[in-house]
Parts: sequence; C-alpha cells; structure tokens
Amino acid sequence: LPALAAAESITVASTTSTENSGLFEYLLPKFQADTGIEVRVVAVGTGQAIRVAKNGDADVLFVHHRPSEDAFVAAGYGVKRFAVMHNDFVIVGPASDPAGIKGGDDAAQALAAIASSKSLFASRGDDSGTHKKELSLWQTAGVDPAASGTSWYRETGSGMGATLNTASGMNAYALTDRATWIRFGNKGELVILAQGDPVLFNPYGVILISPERHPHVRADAGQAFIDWLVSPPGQTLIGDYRIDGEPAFFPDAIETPPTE
Amino acid sequence: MNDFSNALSTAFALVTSLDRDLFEIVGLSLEISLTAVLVATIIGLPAGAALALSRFPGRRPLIIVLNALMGLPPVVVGLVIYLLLSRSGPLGSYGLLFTPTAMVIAQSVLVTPIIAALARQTVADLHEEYDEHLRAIGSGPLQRMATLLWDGRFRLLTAILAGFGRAIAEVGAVLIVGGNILHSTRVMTTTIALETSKGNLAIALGLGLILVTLAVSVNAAAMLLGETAHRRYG
Amino acid sequence: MNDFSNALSTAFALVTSLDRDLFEIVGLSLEISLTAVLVATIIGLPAGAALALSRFPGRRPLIIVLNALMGLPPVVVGLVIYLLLSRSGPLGSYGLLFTPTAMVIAQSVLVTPIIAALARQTVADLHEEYDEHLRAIGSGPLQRMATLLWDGRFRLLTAILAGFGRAIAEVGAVLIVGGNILHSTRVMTTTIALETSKGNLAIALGLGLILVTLAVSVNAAAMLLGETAHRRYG
Amino acid sequence: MAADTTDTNGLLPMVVDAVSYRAGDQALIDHVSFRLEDSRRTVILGPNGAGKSVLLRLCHGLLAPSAGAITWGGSTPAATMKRRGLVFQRPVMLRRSVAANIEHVLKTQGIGRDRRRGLVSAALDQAGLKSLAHRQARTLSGGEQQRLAIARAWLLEPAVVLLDEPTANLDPGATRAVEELIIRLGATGAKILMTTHDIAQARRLAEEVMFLHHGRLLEHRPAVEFFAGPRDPDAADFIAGQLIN
Amino acid sequence: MAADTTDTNGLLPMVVDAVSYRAGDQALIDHVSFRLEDSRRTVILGPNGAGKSVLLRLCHGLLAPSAGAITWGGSTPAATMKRRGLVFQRPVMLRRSVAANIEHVLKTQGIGRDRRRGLVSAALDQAGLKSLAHRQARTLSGGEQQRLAIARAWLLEPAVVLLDEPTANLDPGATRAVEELIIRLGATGAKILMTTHDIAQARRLAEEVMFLHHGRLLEHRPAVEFFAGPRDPDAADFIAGQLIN
Ligand SMILES: Nc1ncnc2c1ncn2[C@@H]1O[C@H](COP(=O)(O)OP(=O)(O)OP(=O)(O)O)[C@@H](O)[C@H]1O
Ligand SMILES: Nc1ncnc2c1ncn2[C@@H]1O[C@H](COP(=O)(O)OP(=O)(O)OP(=O)(O)O)[C@@H](O)[C@H]1O
Ligand SMILES: [Mg+2]
Ligand SMILES: [Mg+2]
Repeated sequence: LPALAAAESITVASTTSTENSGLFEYLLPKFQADTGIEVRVVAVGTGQAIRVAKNGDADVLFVHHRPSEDAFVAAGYGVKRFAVMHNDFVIVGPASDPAGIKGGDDAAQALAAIASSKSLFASRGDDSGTHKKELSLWQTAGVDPAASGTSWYRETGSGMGATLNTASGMNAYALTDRATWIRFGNKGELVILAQGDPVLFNPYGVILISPERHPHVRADAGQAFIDWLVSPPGQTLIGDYRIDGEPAFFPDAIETPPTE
Repeated sequence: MNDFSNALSTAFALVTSLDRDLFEIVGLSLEISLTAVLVATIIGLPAGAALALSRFPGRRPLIIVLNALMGLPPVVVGLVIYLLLSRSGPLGSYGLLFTPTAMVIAQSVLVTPIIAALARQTVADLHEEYDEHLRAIGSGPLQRMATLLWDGRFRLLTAILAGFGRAIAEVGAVLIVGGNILHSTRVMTTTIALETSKGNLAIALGLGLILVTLAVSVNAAAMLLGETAHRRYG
Repeated sequence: MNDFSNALSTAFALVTSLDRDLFEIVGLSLEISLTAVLVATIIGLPAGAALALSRFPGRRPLIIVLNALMGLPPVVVGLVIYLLLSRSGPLGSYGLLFTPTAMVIAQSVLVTPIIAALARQTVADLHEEYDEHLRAIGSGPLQRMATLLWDGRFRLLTAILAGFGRAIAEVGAVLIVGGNILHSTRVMTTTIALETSKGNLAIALGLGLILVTLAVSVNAAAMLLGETAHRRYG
Repeated sequence: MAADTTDTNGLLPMVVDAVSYRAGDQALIDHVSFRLEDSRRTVILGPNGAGKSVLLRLCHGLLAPSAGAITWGGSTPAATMKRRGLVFQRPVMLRRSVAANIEHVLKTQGIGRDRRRGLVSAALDQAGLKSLAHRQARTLSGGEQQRLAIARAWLLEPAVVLLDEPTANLDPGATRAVEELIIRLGATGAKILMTTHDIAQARRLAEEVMFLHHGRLLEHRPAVEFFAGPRDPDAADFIAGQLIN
Repeated sequence: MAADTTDTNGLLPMVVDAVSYRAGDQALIDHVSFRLEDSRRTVILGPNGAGKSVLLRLCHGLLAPSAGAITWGGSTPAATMKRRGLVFQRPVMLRRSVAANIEHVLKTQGIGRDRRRGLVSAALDQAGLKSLAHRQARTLSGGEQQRLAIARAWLLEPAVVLLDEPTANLDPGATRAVEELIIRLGATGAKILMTTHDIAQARRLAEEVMFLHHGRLLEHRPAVEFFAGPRDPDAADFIAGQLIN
C-alpha cells in the first residue's frame, strides 16, 4: 500500500453533520491551493471526535458542542478554541403537520404541541450536540419525552442522516441542523415546519490539539488551517457557501456582511 | 490501554447489574438473529443442495453469483428493504418498517446466500461420493437432496454457524430497517455503534465482549447438540 | 419505487462518467480487501488445517470459539484496533491509524476466523478419507497439512470467497480505523454509508450495485482460475 | 434356461447397439454390440482396465454412451433402473447404520414403513449382518460392506441384477453362499450380469461369457464353448492366468 | 528361511503381547499374542469380520491397542512405520494423478527430486501403469487402484510389507505377477504379513498361517501343517469353504 502521508498533511476530527453538509469538500481544495497543506477529515459522532482528538489521533478538532469544547481545552488537550461559524437547528416534520406547528418560531412550544398531539418524533438519542440541544428544549417545554408509556417518542440512537432517514420512513418530526437538512436527499414528505428561535443557534469551534501533550501533532500546519479558517478570506468563503442556493453557515470570527 | 481493562470491568458490571435494558437488547438480538438464521437455513440448505445436484444451463454463472452474494453489503440490503417497506414503498401498507420483523427480513437476505453457498460446496463434496449409488437405486432429485442434506447435517452445521455469525454481528442493515429505536428495535450491534459514536469506548467494548460470549454460547450449544445427536443416531 | 430505477441509472451514470474519484474508491476497496483476504488465507488455512488434524486438550473448545469468532462484530474489531493503533495506544508510534494499512489489519482480523473455521471443516472432511493412508506412510503433521490443503484447494476456494465477501462488504471496522477520509481511506462501503446518511439513497444503491458487480467479477475470476487449474493439473 | 420375458419383467431382450464410451480422446468402450435375450447367467471377463465396470455402468444407465444406444426391453436404461439391482465393485456406504442403509433403498422406492421393517430384517438375515444392524456402515469390514451392498441390490428381488466383482472381498463360505444365491435367483428367472476375476467362479457360474479387452468385446459365447477353447488368443492367455496386454 | 534380522532391518522379532482392541463394549481383537521371528511369509486367514484388517492396522501402528503391547525389534509400531509398507483392503487414492500419488510417498519420506523421478517411473513400470501415469488416480479401475496401492507400498523396498487382500481386485495375470513379486521379496529377506480370502492363494504363498476368528487367534502354525489338518474345527470348515459362525 502506498505511503499516504503527503509532505504536508493534517488530520481533522470533525462531526458527520459538517462533513455531510459538503462544506469541507468546498473549503479544503481552496485551502490546499493557498497553503499546499492537505487536510484529511475524519467525520464521526461528536463524542467520538473528541475521543479521537484526546487520543492524539488528529491534529485539529472541529465540532459544535461548546461545553465539551471548553472542557477539552481546560483539560489541556487543546491549545485554544476559535469560534468559526454557526448555523441553526430547525424542526422538520410531515407536510400534513398533525401537531400544527407550522410557521412557529418558538421551538419549545412546537415540541410541546408535538407531545400533546402524540405525533411521532424521531430523536437522535446519541448524546450528540444536536441531541443535547433537543433535550434542553424538551426541558423548557416541560415535557419528559422519555417517560415510560410514550410510544410517539422514538430514540434512534443514530447520526443525523440516519435519524432523518428514520423520520422520513415513519413520517415523524425531528430536530436537525440546517446544513444537513438542506443537503439531505431522502426528505420524502418532510419539510421545515419551525425555525428561527434564537435558542436554535448552533456554533462551531475549532481547536488545535496540544503539541505538548501529543508531540507528534503537526502544530504549524494545524494552526495554519485554523488561522486560515478565521482569516477574512476563509470567513468570506464560509459565508459564501451555498447549498441549493441557500446559505448554510454564518461566519462568526469576524464581521463579514452576507454577500447577498 | 486502560480502555481494555475498563471494557472488561464494564462488561462485568453490565452483566452483574442485571440491567433490564441489557437483557431486553440481548434477548432481541438473539431472537432476531436466530429467527433469521432459521429462515435462511430453511431456504438456503435446499437451494444450495439443489444447485449442487442439478445440471441446467446457467448453473455455473448462478454459482458464481451466489458466491458473490456472500459479499452483499449490509447497508445496501438495508436500503433496499427500507425502500420496499417504507410507507411510500410497495410493501408499505404492512407497516413493517422499524419493527423486528424488518430486521429479520434484512438479516435473512444477508445470511441466505452464505448458507446456500457453503451448503452447495458441502453437498457437492458428499455428492461426489454418493452420486452413483443414489442414481443406481433410482433416487429422484428431491430424494437425493434429502439424503445428502441428512447425511451431511453435521458438516452443514459449520455453514449455519457462519450464517449465524454474520447475522449476530451485522449492524449496517438492521440499523437502517430497524432504526435502532430504544425499547423496540435496539440490538447489541446497534447499541455498540451508538456507544462508539458517543465515544463511550469502554461500554462499546464491554458490549462487544458480551456479544462474543453470546456467540460462543450459541456455537457451543449447537455443536454439543450436534455431537450428542451424532453419537446417538450416527 | 423510482429509487430503484434511479439507482440503476445512477450506477450506470457513475460508471460511464469514468469518474476518477469512483475509480480511486473502487481501486482502494479491492486493494484493501484482496490484501486482507490474502493475509487471512495465509494465516487461516494452515490454522484451520492444524485444528482439523491435531489432537490436544482444549481443541474442542477452541473449535467452538473459532466458529463463534465468525460472528466477531466489526465495530468491536474496529474499536480494538483503533485503541491499539491510536497514538496513545501501544502501537501508536507507527502512525498507522486512519491509513489503508489499518483497514487491512481490521479486515484481516475479521476474515481470518471465517476462513480458518470453514477450512477446518473442509480439511476435516477430506482428512476422514485420507487419514489412514497418510499416517501409514509416516507423514508428519506439517506434511499432512500440506497434502490436505493441496488436495482440498478447490473446495477451500469457497471458504476464501466467503472471506472475501465479508471483507468487501464490511463497513463498521474500516470506518473506525480508516476514518473514511476522502482520497485516502474512503472505500465503497464507507461511501455507501456516507451517501445513505446524506439521504442520497439512489447514489448509495448505485454504489451498492457496483460493489455487488465487483464481487461477482472477483468471484468469477477466482472460480474460472480455479477451474482452469483444476482441468490442467487435476 | 429359455428366454422368459415374464420373469424378467419385460426387460429382455437387452440390446447394446454399437456403443462407445469416450473419456477425453480415449475410447474406454469401443464400438460394443450385443444382445442378451434370455435369463441365462452372463459373466463378463477381462483383465484389469478392460472396461468391465464402465460397461456395467453404461448398461444400468449411470453413464450415457458417447455413441450407440442401449435398451432394456425397448426402454432406456434410466427408465428401467428401479427394476434392476446393481452392486458396485467399490460399494458406497451411506453415513448411516447398516439397517438404515438398507431401509434407505426401500424409502427411495416409496415402500411404506411396515413393509420396510420386514424387508430390512429379512435382508439382514440373509446377508449375515443381523448382529451388526445398528453399526455405522462405514466401520464394517471389507467383506461385510460387500455383503451389505449385495443385500441392498437384492432387496426387492429385481428382475435383473448387475454385479461387479461381488465376491472379491468375501471369505470362502460367504462366496459360496453368494454363488448359491446367484444360481437360485437365476433359476427363478432373474437375469444375472456379472464380472469376476476368479476364473474358477466364472466356470462355476457362467452360462454365457463375454470377453472384454481394451474396451472391445472379443468373444460372446456359451460358457461351455468358451472354456473349452477360446477363439481369441488373449482370452486363452487370460484364463490360463497369463499377463495380457 | 531363517531369521534374518539384517535384512528385516532390525524390525524382527515382532512381538504382539496380549493385545486387545475394543470398540465400544465389543472386543474386535481379543487377547491376541504371537511372535514373528523370521522373514517367512505369514498369511492371516479368517472369515469376514474376523478382525484381520484391524489386526494389520494394530501391527502397523494405525490403531493403538486397548490392552497389551506390540513391538517391532523392540521399538513401537509408530517409530518404525516408515520402514514398513502397508496395502489397505480399500486403498486411498489421493486427488492427484497416478504418478503424483506415487511421488507423494517419496516426498513424504524426504527423497530428492532427481531420485524421485527414477523411482516413480520404475514403480509405474512394475505396476503396469505406465500408460496411465497422468490420469487422475480416482478414475482408475478397481484393479488399477489396487496395483497403484501395491506399487506405493513397495516403493522403497521396505523390510516388512503388510498386505490386506492385495489381489482381491486383480485379474489372474496380475494376481500371478503380484504373487511372484511377493515370493521374490520374501526371498530377499523381507517379511511379508498378508491376509487373503483365496484359499488357493494362501496355499501357494503361506509359509506360516494364522487363523483368526471372532478377534481371537485360534491357530498359528507352519502352513504345511495347517493345510494338512487344522486343529480348530472352524478353521477346517473355513478352508473347506463352509460358512462358519
Ligand atoms: N472417468 C474416467 N476417465 C478416464 N478414464 C477412465 C474413467 N473411468 C474409467 N477409466 C478407465 O477406463 C478403463 C476401464 O475401466 P473399468 O473400471 O471399466 O475397468 P475394469 O474392466 O472394471 O477393470 P478392473 O478389473 O480393474 O475393475 C480403465 O483403464 C480406467 O482407468
Ligand atoms: N471402528 C469400528 N467400530 C466398530 N466396529 C468395527 C470398527 N472397525 C471394524 N469393526 C468391526 O470389527 C470386525 C473386524 O473388522 P475387520 O475389518 O478387521 O474384519 P476382517 O477380518 O478384515 O474382515 P474382511 O475379511 O471382511 O475384510 C468387523 O465386524 C467390523 O465390523
Ligand atoms: Mg472394474
Ligand atoms: Mg478386512
């Protein structure tokens, strides 16, 4: 088998939602053209991404769960967290909308309506950032969906895409990040029903793995990637990214006016 | 690697805690995989034997395809069954998607070619020896198949166990058609995948350990049963 | 189900577009799985034969465990190898994680028990016939193993093909240890899983179709080669 | 004994018409023609590799001729198979008990459980295998296996019995018993077609001799004439115990 | 012929001391003791199922006695196996060509490629299988398989040869050739221990007879004495061609 490590290459541990959105496919060739550095993305569940990073099997961590990111840096695994961008979560469901949440912009209220109408809801149930966000919304709504006897609440224990496939298969409501949703090809009868609540804000951070803890980390190249992401050109590129004509991510590192 | 020792103690803790969820999951895994293997055996053994015994144009390509189907990707099988059973699919009206039945169907589809292909080889080997005698006494195709399957039953056990191994370890297909829904379609492998994606490697490994132990037990039971029968009925 | 016809046309479009990425992925899939099967064959055939021929205390439990290991969950294998190859693992200094080599290792671990268990049964069957002659001429254990493997080589092909089927269809382990990195460790099954998670079911099915076609080709090649050799060298 | 088409169940005359059997570029049976009209005991003689076993397989329909045709009372060998018994030179033992090996043949012929029991026990008796009924057939001694094979072929008192070296592994007493059985069967009108290497046995049993060599049928004559003076020089050498080529 | 421990390569005397072999609760060989001191040709006689084949297997070390001990020149049967040749009643044919079947034995004994070639071709010649050298051994006729088995056992001119019904499937000429070979071998000092059902052959070949019945050794005497008048009534019946129980 060929030796794969190019002269300059780094490994980034990230989440499936980022990968599935197509953002990396769009950004990385441009980064490589600018710097000659090849970026290899390992896209796994948030928990596993952090685990991979802790073990020193990646140079850069790129995820979206702020508390875990801060804990990661605080424990000395990472050098520093940089805010990169955000997108938002939306609530999708069958176009027939049995819970009647269409057009709402209060996420907790929407969930409460789903619960009271006992409409099917597909939860990721995998402790991911998205799942944690969903659980906090239920709490706000004052519903304990996992209580026994709730047959409408289905924990799929899977990634975003798999959960959406399940939701599409059973015509259930689900919480998803916008980027994955726009890109998702098996929507079936599902459409976006509720969005725009500020609590649905979904920030992404990027962290260089500590070279002190893992001396083999390619710190220079890794930092170059981070610097590039948060630099004006990088931020502009992120802001310009479109899926099916829709913006998917909003740059956070600097003030960049949307190009529309 | 404290992960390994963690895994061991986690597995131990899981089992000794007599966790109801764990039993549910283990029970469902066994139920689904054993049912699927039963279905696959009922279909695969006669199919494999028929392929070993009969001569017809297109038989050799069929054997090649059958052997190749041992490499059917679970995710693809899962997808096809998902599309068939989905509400908007041709069989949607039965409402089987995301039920254990769907998982049994998926595993049966995966395992049948394995059992059939291995059975074909086994029956063909025995056939080499029996062929002339069976033909000489005027044994018909079905009778020949029955004789060879019966006399080869202890050798065929390995083929069936290979099928069981594939079924119980499989995750791609059951995840898609079952949905890994808690208290409903969550089995051991989908739980392991879930815990892995959470980064709970010790739990995942611990569950893996339990799964392998389970597989060993089923194999041991099958082999002991087979051998007892072998000794008693020759 | 327009998904199925979509899948077909997608597969067709993918292949005829002569997409460089597709070729890369297909090539890597084949390279990894064939290498893994080679490794597993080199280890599994002698191991299975040895188990069929030798008599030692603990042999029967070992056979049971070996049969059970056919049901080794890929995710667990992936995890264990991940932990071993991880930078903080015992073999971390080799930097093998997220490389094709790691994927070969994972598939070899998965496939070796399959080939060994099926080879054991095959060799044991042949041994039943050859045993007395080989012992009578004073054949040593290694010589006996060599004779039985050689004379059983065409039957063993099915075992090896079963191993190949498992390897090429496997996704759980290679996903964990390979990381599904574009242009580096992305193979057919991980691509199918990825496209599925994107909801691109037609593409996933199309790739699955190509994968099955690939498996058929490899099987056909192996069987034709085997038969040509069979005819020529008896 | 005269031709008796009733007793031989309409299987006679048996006609072998210009039959050849080729494996690769070699003719194992080379343009052989003969008729068996009546239920006399016919013995096929010939050196090792002459093609005797191949010829018996062709006659029973286990092999299909490369050229020529074989008929039993006008029907194909395959269609009449169940009305004949065949004993192989190297009998196949099913991985079952001795009794189950016999019963298997009866099951194949669709005979009900009750009748099976009696037939199995009678066959075991006759073959002297009563005490071994529940033993794995594959652990039987050489002679016991051959007895079992003969018992299996005899079972339903077929109209025609083909035997390939049936007494090669039998002790003198058993050989005598089988020879007596063959004579008894022949006397009831069954047709016997057998091979043997034992010239003395051939002299005792044969009413008609076929001498096969290199796949060619060189003589086909009444036994008395043949043993009095074979026309073929190889046949003369053969019964004199010479190596022939 | 006198005892000749040089020619028999230190394998004699062969001592069988109170040997029994049990399968389940049945004694297949029942407390058998004998000594073979010299290289005379010893023939084991006995009816089907007497235990002849089992006894030969015990002697060669393929079966281990349930009780008692067997030694060849003081060594175990297993340790001396390569210095003996054994021909089974039902020979095993490897799934290889005829020549490869012979060569396989030589390879097993670690004989170099050059010497192998000569030995294989000589053995094929002697067995009359030259023209069949490249044929799949399993397609050979019954007699051809037996010839091949004998050629394999003979190959390295072992000091002791055990033969189980070696001529059961051979034609008269080949039988005569094998008998001559056996006599020639015996004359060079090799020890022959064989079984046969052919009383005439036993009379021709045996210098010493062992009569086995129900796993028990009932007589062990010089052939002349035995054939002149066996002491055991069963043995008398046996050589008279009676069925014995
Ligand atoms: N499938 C085959 N392919 C090639 N040659 C074969 C095949 N079967 C038999 N033969 C050859 O055909 C010849 C005749 O075989 P057959 O078994 O009929 O001999 P036979 O007369 O019965 O000899 P024997 O007395 O030794 O039993 C032999 O030389 C044998 O090797
Ligand atoms: N593994 C076994 N288990 C049980 N019985 C056996 C086994 N092997 C042989 N026998 C029985 O032991 C007896 C002696 O067998 P053996 O083969 O030695 O007989 P033999 O004297 O060689 O007879 P033949 O002349 O028919 O070849 C037979 O009744 C046979 O069925
Ligand atoms: Mg023959
Ligand atoms: Mg015997």
